[in-house]
Amino acid sequence: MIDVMYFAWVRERIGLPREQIETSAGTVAELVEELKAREDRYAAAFADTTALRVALDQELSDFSAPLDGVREVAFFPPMTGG
Amino acid sequence: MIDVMYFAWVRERIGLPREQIETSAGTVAELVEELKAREDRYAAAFADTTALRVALDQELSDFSAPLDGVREVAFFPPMTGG
Amino acid sequence: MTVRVQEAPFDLGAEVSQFTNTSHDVGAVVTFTGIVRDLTTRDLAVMEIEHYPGMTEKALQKIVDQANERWSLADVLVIHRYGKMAPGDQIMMVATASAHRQDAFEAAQFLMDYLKSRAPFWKKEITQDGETWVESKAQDEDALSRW
Amino acid sequence: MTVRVQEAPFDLGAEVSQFTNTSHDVGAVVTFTGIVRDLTTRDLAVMEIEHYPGMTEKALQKIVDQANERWSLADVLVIHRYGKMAPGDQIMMVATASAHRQDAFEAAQFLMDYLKSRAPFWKKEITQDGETWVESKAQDEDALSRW
Repeated sequence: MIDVMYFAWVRERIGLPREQIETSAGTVAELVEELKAREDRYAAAFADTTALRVALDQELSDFSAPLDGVREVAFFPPMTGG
Repeated sequence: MIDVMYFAWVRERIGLPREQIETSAGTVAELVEELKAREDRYAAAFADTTALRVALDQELSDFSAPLDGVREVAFFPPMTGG
Repeated sequence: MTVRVQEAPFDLGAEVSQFTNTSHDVGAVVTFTGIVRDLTTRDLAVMEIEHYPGMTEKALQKIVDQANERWSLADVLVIHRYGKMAPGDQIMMVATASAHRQDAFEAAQFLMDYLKSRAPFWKKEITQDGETWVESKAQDEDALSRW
Repeated sequence: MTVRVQEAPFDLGAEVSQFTNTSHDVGAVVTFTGIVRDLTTRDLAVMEIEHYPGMTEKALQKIVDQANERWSLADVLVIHRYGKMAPGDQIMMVATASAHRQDAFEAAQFLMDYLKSRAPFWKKEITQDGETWVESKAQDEDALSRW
């Protein structure tokens, strides 16, 4: 089980802020493919992953990163703080 | 008649903050020579003019500048504001 | 060195005076304050800021640690708000204290450049016409390359 | 655009909040505050600042005008004190307000660089051992060449 979190318009498109997912995906990209196959709202949110960022256990990472030992994955658009 | 002002250690060496001087000096440098010839305290204050700055009518200027029409000359060390 | 993520407003003057009271050999303090812009061409009613609790604090602390490694700083303060704000409201501030001005200025700019693109905050503008997520700017990402 | 030369202390927070209240389209405010350093290696009792009334205001206004020509600024504030100050006291401040942070940061640095070498202030340090006029630094003059 892995905690998956969504922020900003990713959260709005998917319609929930976090969920627990049972997955055998080896990488972030594989997890994204699994999610996209689930429902249209996931496919819409992940349509263009170049517009997205991913954090693994609260550290910025990238879509090719392995998920071994990761407990929390978060997807969100580029950050706009400051 | 011209107003001559002294600031910081120039003022302290000469011993007064301002005075009115009757001069026929054509430039700042000539005025400085006149002042140095007056008394030791002026000679001490103006010993090294590269360590000094001059303002004519409250605008930074230089020692070769003419004094035509100038009403106020000020001598002081390099500024240390901020 | 302090990082705070909060919903409540902050008082710049009070923050800075507390900040400098506890530091020694401080000759220079630089602050940056980010404010919700009042763009008269649109009717911005509310700016809403979302963040990623947990990651936000870690990301800000990491940026502060990097600034401390690169510049000689007596103290650093970062406060970033989340939630709803109105035009003119203060969104965030950084303050840097150092012996000499160059360290304080450069560190404050570094903190802002990194905070813009590396701290997990997202801004949404809510106007009479609807809601829009603020898009990141390529120039904000480019700004990182100078450090 | 405000320039003030005064003996009295100032309140950074109050100055900045008044400042941003009267400006429009402000997204960024940068402040610099200069503080009398508390150098523990010497017993600095008093810092005394002398200035050239009349020229000071003109010189500061000229620097502010130059900043306004070079950057897009919603507002600029410069306050510089004279007279006697103790370690930890605030000597001076500049504040710049702009739509975007780069203008505010660069203009504040420009103002400080020019103010250091072009505004007629002189600092004297008074310690138990006597009085010393602070010498200008070659690096302060050199800082002007980047603008």
